[in-house]
Amino acid sequence: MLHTVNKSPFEKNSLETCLRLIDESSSILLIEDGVYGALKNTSVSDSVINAQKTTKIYVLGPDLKARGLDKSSLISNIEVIDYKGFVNLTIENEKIQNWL
Amino acid sequence: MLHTVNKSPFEKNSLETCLRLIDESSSILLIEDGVYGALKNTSVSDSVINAQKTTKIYVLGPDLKARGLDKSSLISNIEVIDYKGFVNLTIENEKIQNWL
Amino acid sequence: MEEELESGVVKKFLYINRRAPHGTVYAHEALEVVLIGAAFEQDVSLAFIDDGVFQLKKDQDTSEINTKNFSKIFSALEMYDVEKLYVEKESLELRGLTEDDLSVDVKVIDSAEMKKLITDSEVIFNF
Amino acid sequence: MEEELESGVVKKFLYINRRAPHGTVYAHEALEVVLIGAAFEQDVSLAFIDDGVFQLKKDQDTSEINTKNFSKIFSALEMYDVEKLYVEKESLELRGLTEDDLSVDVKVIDSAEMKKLITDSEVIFNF
Amino acid sequence: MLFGILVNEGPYQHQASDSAYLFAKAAIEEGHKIFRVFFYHDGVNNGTRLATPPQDDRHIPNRWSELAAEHEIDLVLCVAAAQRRGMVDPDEMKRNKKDADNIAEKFRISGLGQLIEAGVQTERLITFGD
Amino acid sequence: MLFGILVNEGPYQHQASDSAYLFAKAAIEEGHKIFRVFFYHDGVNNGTRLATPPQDDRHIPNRWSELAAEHEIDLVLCVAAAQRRGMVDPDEMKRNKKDADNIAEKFRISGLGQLIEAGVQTERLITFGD
Repeated sequence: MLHTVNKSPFEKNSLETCLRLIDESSSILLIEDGVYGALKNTSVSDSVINAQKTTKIYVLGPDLKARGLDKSSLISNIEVIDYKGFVNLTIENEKIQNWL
Repeated sequence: MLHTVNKSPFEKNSLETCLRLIDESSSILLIEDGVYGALKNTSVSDSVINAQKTTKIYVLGPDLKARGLDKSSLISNIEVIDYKGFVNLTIENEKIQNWL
Repeated sequence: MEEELESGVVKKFLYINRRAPHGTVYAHEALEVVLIGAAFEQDVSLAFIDDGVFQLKKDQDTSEINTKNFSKIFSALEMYDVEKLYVEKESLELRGLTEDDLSVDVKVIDSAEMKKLITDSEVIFNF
Repeated sequence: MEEELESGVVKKFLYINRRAPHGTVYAHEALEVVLIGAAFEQDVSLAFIDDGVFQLKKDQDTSEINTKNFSKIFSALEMYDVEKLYVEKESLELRGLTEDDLSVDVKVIDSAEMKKLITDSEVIFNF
Repeated sequence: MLFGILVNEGPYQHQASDSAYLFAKAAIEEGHKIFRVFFYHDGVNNGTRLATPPQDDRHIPNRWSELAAEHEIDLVLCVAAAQRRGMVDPDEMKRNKKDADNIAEKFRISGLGQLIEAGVQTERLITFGD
Repeated sequence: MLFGILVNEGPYQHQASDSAYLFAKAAIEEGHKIFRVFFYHDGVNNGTRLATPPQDDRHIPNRWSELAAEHEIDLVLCVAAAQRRGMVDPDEMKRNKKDADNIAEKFRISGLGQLIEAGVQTERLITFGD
């Protein structure tokens, strides 16, 4: 299952709830203000790194770039993808859950 | 100064930031989904009780009632007021800060 | 509408409710989708997570804020054959609520069971 | 507008920015208020708290999402005599940012100083 | 006491416009004066005359129009926000070559200076938003 | 693959409509088909033809109209949400006795059943909102 999160983890509880309720075979895509969840050295980085043990995490590049961030700002092993990659993720995964 | 908070403390960080940045002579009025911050026995009750040492806390009755809550659901010493009381608070306090 | 009924496709629909009522319209307008959706004879479940549990709080009375008290609709859901309401235990506890505070019969499940409910669904609505 | 200028009233205006840029329009439209407000010759300060600090992040490039890159306006604020930009230290730290990550000169202050800035203001805008 | 009110969200989606209205009404009942209600961001959508809410629900735009008519309140939609969101008065209709306008009675469209002015001229400015 | 898209927020205020558009465009470029974009809640405000955003900014409603014209996408505004928020097509105008309509090209107003149908008929339903 593909889970998207579009909220900043510092402002809202969407990422926290997503991490609590995802199945092990799931992937997470961070979009819009959700991309801040991919930043290293923040108050939520540890919980994201912990989730990476079982969950593949992606971040939407255009939203990352808009916010002045790039791969060097991120936790390791988070994959940056474009909208084409976003579409492909929704196809590879049979189901989609959007945490707003 | 009168501070209003209109967000649920379980969903957003508005109350948390308000409590971090209020001056000792301030009052807080919880409105809309902010009224949930007045509930007893929750994950944020302790921080609200702690704030009561220096800060008077009010909650808007019509918003409380709409959500199926009443005084018996609340932390002690939180005063329930109506819209008239809301208006009076904005007059007693020279300045207003709205945490959204 | 008839077209769908005839198509005979039955999918597992899950409505995830994570917002408090009244502060925003999402809870109310989500319920309108559930009611309309009931006519489509899909397999429907409702999940209440995070502040969504507040939607089910008993004794809501919106008369003093002049908005619609849509919380009454929850008790009518049974008539529409919408009977599977799941509430996450952890969400209730963090908010100081128990099953007794709720206006309708629900099944309280823990996060592990909620995880399974989400995974087993086919079409998920979030508002 | 002339009426105000003639009235000679000068108040301490504080714009509190607590939202991330781009996900919502608040940061952008708040900046439009600051620019218009600059003509009114009030005593203006801007505070960046919580996700508001992300508004000042360097190197923003919105070309791939086709929205306006309003972050460039921050460096023009000086021309409008808007020079008092305060950033809360605690907000930066929680987000793994330092002053070097920011696109403009700001004064980084701690929560105690931010508290005083808010208390000393007369008209506060939150968007 | 002279109040200014800022409304940052549209009708029905958020409680902001409801709260602002009930506050304004209570302030008037207590003998105070509302200098201006300024509608910014999606708040401009409160000024439409094309809404038809269900009959058993409140009519948010009409309620503002009626309060303004009765108590001489200046209801201002921010022009920049209104242009982005399709709120149009007869002048804007001509200026932007549109074929219709949709503004409700007692609302007017003007610049952000009107908000700053409300901050300067009133004794209390209060914001309702998301 | 056949996609359904649900948009829950209006233009400009939230990134939702922008993200939905860029997703739809990318899906089409990858050879997929968008069965329907359903606009609910404030999302109905995407269907206005009265918007005049600044010339250097994107025109969100027009962009949807153009994409729909080019790729035969069904753009549906929820009727109940539209009535509350003042989004009106010629039929709704007559029915509710309004003096203007404001719907943009290629958008139509219909019931929530169209959203359920999108859930049933498409292989993927994706939501963009706040």
